[in-house]
Amino acid sequence: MNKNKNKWLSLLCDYGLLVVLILIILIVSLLSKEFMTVDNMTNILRQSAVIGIMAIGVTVVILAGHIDLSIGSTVSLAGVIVMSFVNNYKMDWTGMILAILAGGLVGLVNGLIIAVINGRTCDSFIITFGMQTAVAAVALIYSGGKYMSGTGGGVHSLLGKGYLPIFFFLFFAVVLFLVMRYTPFGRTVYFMGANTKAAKMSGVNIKFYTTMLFVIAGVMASTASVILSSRVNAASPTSGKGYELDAIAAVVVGGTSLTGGKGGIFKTVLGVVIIGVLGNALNVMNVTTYPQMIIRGFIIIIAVVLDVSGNKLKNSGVN
Amino acid sequence: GGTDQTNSGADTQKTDEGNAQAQDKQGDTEQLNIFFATAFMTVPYAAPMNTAMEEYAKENNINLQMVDGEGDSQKQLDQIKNAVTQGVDGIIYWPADAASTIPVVNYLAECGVPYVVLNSKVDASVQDKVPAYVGLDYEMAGGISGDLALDYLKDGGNVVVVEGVMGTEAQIGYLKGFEDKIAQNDKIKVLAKQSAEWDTAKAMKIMEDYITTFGEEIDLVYSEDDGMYQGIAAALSDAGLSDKIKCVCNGQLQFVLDQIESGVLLGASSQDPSVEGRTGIEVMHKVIMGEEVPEWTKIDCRLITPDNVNEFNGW
Amino acid sequence: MESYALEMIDIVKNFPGVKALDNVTLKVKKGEVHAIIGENGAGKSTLMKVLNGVYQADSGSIRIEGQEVKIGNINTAKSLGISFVFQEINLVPTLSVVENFYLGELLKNKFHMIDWHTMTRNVKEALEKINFTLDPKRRVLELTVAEKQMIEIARAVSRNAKIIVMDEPTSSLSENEVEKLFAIIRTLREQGITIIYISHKLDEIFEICDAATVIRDGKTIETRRVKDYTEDLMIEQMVGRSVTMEFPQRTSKPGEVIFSAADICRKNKIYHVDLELRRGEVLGLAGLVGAGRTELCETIIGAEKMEAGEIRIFGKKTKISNTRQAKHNSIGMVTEERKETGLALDFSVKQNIVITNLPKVAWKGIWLNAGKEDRAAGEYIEELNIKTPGMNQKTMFLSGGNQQKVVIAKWLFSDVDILILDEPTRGIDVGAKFEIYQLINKLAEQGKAILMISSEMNEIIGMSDRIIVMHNGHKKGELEKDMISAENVMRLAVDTEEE
Amino acid sequence: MTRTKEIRGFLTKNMVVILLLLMMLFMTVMNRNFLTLSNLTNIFIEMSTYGTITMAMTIAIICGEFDLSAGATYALCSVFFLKNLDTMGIFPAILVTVLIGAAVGFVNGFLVARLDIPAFVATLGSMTYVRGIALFYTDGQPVSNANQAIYQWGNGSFLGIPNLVLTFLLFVAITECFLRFTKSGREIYAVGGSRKIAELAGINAKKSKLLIFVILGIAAGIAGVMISCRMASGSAALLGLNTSMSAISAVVVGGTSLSGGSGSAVRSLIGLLVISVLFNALTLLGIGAYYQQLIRGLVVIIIVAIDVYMSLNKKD
Ligand SMILES: Nc1ncnc2c1ncn2[C@@H]1O[C@H](COP(=O)(O)OP(=O)(O)OP(=O)(O)O)[C@@H](O)[C@H]1O
Ligand SMILES: Nc1ncnc2c1ncn2[C@@H]1O[C@H](COP(=O)(O)OP(=O)(O)OP(=O)(O)O)[C@@H](O)[C@H]1O
Ligand SMILES: [Mg+2]
Ligand SMILES: [Mg+2]
Repeated sequence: MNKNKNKWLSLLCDYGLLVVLILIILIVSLLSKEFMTVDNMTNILRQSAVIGIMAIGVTVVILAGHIDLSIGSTVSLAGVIVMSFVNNYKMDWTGMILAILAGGLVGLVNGLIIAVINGRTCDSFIITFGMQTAVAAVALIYSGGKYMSGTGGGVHSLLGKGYLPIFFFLFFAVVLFLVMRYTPFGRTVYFMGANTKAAKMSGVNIKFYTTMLFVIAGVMASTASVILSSRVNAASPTSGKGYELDAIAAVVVGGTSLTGGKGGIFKTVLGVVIIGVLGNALNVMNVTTYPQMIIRGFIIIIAVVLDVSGNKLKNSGVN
Repeated sequence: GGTDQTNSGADTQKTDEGNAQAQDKQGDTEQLNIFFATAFMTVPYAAPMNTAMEEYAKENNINLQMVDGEGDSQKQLDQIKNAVTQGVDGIIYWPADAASTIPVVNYLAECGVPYVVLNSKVDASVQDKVPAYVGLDYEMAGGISGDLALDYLKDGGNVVVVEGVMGTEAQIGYLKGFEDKIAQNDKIKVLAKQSAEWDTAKAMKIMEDYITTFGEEIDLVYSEDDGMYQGIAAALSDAGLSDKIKCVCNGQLQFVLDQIESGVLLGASSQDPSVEGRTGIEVMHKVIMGEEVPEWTKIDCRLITPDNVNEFNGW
Repeated sequence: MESYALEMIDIVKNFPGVKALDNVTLKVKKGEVHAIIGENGAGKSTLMKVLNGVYQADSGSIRIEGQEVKIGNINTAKSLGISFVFQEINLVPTLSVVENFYLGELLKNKFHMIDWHTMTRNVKEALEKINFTLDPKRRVLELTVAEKQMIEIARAVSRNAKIIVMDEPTSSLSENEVEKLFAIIRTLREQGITIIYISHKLDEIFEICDAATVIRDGKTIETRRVKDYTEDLMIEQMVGRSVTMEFPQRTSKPGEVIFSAADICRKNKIYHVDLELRRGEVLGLAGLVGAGRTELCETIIGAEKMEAGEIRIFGKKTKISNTRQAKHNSIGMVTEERKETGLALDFSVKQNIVITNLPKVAWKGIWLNAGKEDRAAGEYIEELNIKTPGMNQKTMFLSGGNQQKVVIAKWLFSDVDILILDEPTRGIDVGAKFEIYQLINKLAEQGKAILMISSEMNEIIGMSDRIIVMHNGHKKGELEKDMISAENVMRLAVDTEEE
Repeated sequence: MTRTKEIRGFLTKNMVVILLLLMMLFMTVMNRNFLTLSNLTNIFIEMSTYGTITMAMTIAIICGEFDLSAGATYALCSVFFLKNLDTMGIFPAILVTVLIGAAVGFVNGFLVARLDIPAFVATLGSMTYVRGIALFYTDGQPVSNANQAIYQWGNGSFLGIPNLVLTFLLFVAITECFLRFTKSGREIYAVGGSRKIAELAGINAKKSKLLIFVILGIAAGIAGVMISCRMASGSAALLGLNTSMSAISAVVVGGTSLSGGSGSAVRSLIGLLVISVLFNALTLLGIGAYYQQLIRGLVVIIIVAIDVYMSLNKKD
């Protein structure tokens, strides 16, 4: 009996968010008939794809206990790179590859700095903040500060169309989910997050792993940027401003702990969808901008309060 | 007031004579120092503006220094104070928001360095201290778009609005001008207004959600600027509604011109950042040279239609 | 009727799934040194945490000098005149010695501001009183473990407490400092102060304690005067069975040299150390605390930067610049602080065991296989006799000894040939110790080469085939089997001449 | 041997101060306008508002926490003050404004201290909702107030020192004394150094955590009043967008680690000066905005990287 109760409790704590999501969807469907349509559901997923791809990338970093604040600027930089190639030279592939590589490079620099100075997890916060400023500047310098509209027509302009953003989001989510859950690499990242020193003494090459994690986050961010610029058919050197906080908010709402070692890609996908559904629901119900901000702020807090107290309950309840 | 003068991209040459005079006056050796305190240097709109200013400065042997106020009015005040300390000949001031201009204008009036306000007006309480303002009449621009809407929706219809950052002079003016016009036809109804904060991606999301909520009930979208229109256009074309739901907007981004030309976009009110920048520094130059300038030099704003689209330079 | 300084009667404390204390009764007479002994996880620390208000007992009562008291938090305990030296070091690393001394009860002057002057003076005096010199303004993070432990002791003593609880105070002290501690304890006893002394080192109990209470599985077994105890009886009561031989015999003979290090240097820490390690042998690394043994081993496995030196493994010159390379070259190290550097406490026993060699439980080395993981973990849990409710239990809920076994299991699983064990039995009860000794022998017999650091003289003498003694980062000498004796080791360890 | 070691130790310990002096020396040589009273005063005036928040942030970082919502609170307090100044009267308005700041801080503190929510998340959430409230309250419009009394105070000076700078310096002094000489201050160090150990020593860590967030809220409130007095206006949309991160970087550049347990108000003041002098210098040297931003980012990275590298690897 007691054992059963514990099992339910632990299930509820693990999937409580799913329940919350379903509840939100039910309530909003009752309030608005436009909400619960296939079109709108795909609409939500499509809107969430960009932040979603960034969020799953940064989840990997967060699982290891670090954080990456530079991904927003990476979006800006990759956006202007791909757009400049698409527009000026009609070289979609080159542009996309270079943009994604640029994201990887930003991640590499982040990772190398943190690895070389043996940065603790709190140091990544300020180092990547410095990177955020610097990379945003690079995007401005590269683009001359200019807005770039796409002329369309090439491969690049197709990526953001139809179901493709959703496909990319789910594809990367599934791949990273499998990597994090079923490969030695993923397990090692979790171990690093749970106890970095122990991981080091167990023969994990911390410097290598740290670098790799930031590269993953950077590549995911620039990939998101390629899709974003295709979707809106434009890029500006400030287009990713503030996106890092949206992505991180999605990660924590999903229930991945910022201290590392706990959480996962699936949770992040849930977090992304919850935030997406909420934003859409508020728009569909015609709630104006400022009340929306207030509600969004509280949602982040409430989700994490529920998650943290759920975990406490679980930890005291597990045998 | 009555001294308004209009300046447009087409006729910038006519002031070249004035420039020549100014150069004579200052001689070849002495360089003028002009300081440009921008509200936001990193927004895309600022880039062509800066370029145009720099070009003018080069042509006229002016040393132009530009700083980024990052939207922080206090920072702007300090930057301007620093500039005065350095001893510049003139200051071009693009205020972050109207209300915060009071101490800046007070300070500028006191220290005696000639200055010009650019792009956004100052607070009404200090308006009379400002010697020269260069900027668009946003209300008029909104009105131009409003006229277009009025024309398109003769039989009435539903409008949705995508707004810029709330509280900025542009947002207030663009909205008022537009709403005043469409109020003339009481069969036109505004279904919803949301702010996308001048951001393309946000505008796209809002448009998608409008489509979800209202679907083909929408007859017309009003986008307060051209960058946001880009996102709206993407959303409409994704939904296959480009033909059914039409748009009007303000601004002359190259994309907007292309869309007008191809008939997707009904039309737009023009706003050229290069002209704005060039006019700004030109007026500043005149003020330094002691020439008469109007209180408000209005930046040319006309309706762009498929017929006249070739007259405009996109940015 | 005798007067008791402290009575804890029928204390019960349940943790979810664990009955940590099951009607424990402890009666301590005034002015005596009272030992509490028991296996790892017996509940000693938990009992003391109930006394100090960190945990609330589920039932039972506490009396101090006959008065029934309720201890809701640590401040109540303090005001009742009880002070503690905890099992773990409890000093804030970023703060100075002075501040740590007065942590939570800083002195204020008449302006209600912190009185740094008086505090510094007092701390100096308190340290002098226990014959320990140290600049009280130094930050704790610059100090060695032993220095920190001495500060904790000085702090507890200086509080004018009626009862002082010491939970394994000597686990990181050298003989010299242990002597100092014992001198202090004797003085305190003369002053009528009651001391509760928890230790796994039975010889210390016989040397310093008047009475002892044995706890097993959260229950009180017996309290006796120490003079009425024999070591065997104590051990029997602790483990619930009789343990006869302290150091099990090894049958194998050392084979060929598989690891050699020459001229190892690390900046300001290690100077020109040579060592050789043979297949099937246990090489002891002895020295006082802070002699640089841990540092040497960390340098060998690439966790710290090696300045100069050459390492040969199986005769081949090998460069090791990080711990991954060490593992790939068949070297593993069981670290001395299992909670800090050995385990991810949030991970399950299973996950901790397989972490060193994930490809081994993965399909083609890239896809983790749950079945293989379970089998591997199950095997080691059984082989090492790890007491856990299941392989999916989080390691944070295991007792110290069992945690240690998990760390060893982890390295056995990685199939390394060269195993460094840093204080493998620190803070572990006799029963578990014996099992670990047997395990070490088994590994040696399987042909592994073992380098064992230990600060316990008996252990290092009893287990080693050869002993290297270090002092201040230098290798002071090497003792072959026939030369091994406590005197020889001690002589080299304390030797301060030349260098 | 020990001599060089000592020198090295001195250099690493005072890296930022030396950097500051070098920068000032360089600028004095390069630009005649740098070392003028008015320029230096300007540097201090600009620093004074977000510097006040930086002092509170120092306390928070010593305690091992930080606050992303300070900028939003700053904006909320500014617009509230300006809107209610006329109806409430100056001093009641100041009091209520600071209380609002404290209330926001209290909510943050409650989330972090009582509910164990990581500060990053709690303050990320409040950053969003507090700005939402500020925007909602003003309908997004900038607010101005023509009250001459506050305007004169905000732009006036006492003995040649601007009132805002005096207020700020007072705040620095109070922070330093609080941290050094009061029990609550020392407890904050202990909790930041190790929460568990501090609690074992009978320190109420939850109280400390709550306190630091309330202090942060109060500081944001005071800064909001200060900026309102200086600018006679405020904007819920634009004010304090970068304030929190600027404050955190100033503290870290001053040499205080985000891991908590050490740091001081004076160090943060030096950090603030380094950043402000750098900004000032870049502008005086006529470096373009984009490159300025690049340099700023790189400087934060380099200073922090060196600092961390030295402190984590200085064992020898
Ligand atoms: N917070 C806790 N939650 C769950 N179980 C706990 C907790 N603290 C201790 N235990 C369990 O209670 C039992 C007693 O632990 P305790 O630390 O008191 O042992 P000990 O006698 O001090 O052992 P050692 O000699 O290893 O220090 C152990 O089984 C331990 O796993
Ligand atoms: N003479 C000394 N004076 C002060 N500190 C020293 C001295 N010798 C070594 N230390 C320091 O003591 C610490 C402990 O060194 P190390 O861990 O290598 O010693 P150990 O022999 O392994 O002892 P332990 O029994 O603690 O494991 C190191 O930080 C080292 O720098
Ligand atoms: Mg214990
Ligand atoms: Mg050691």
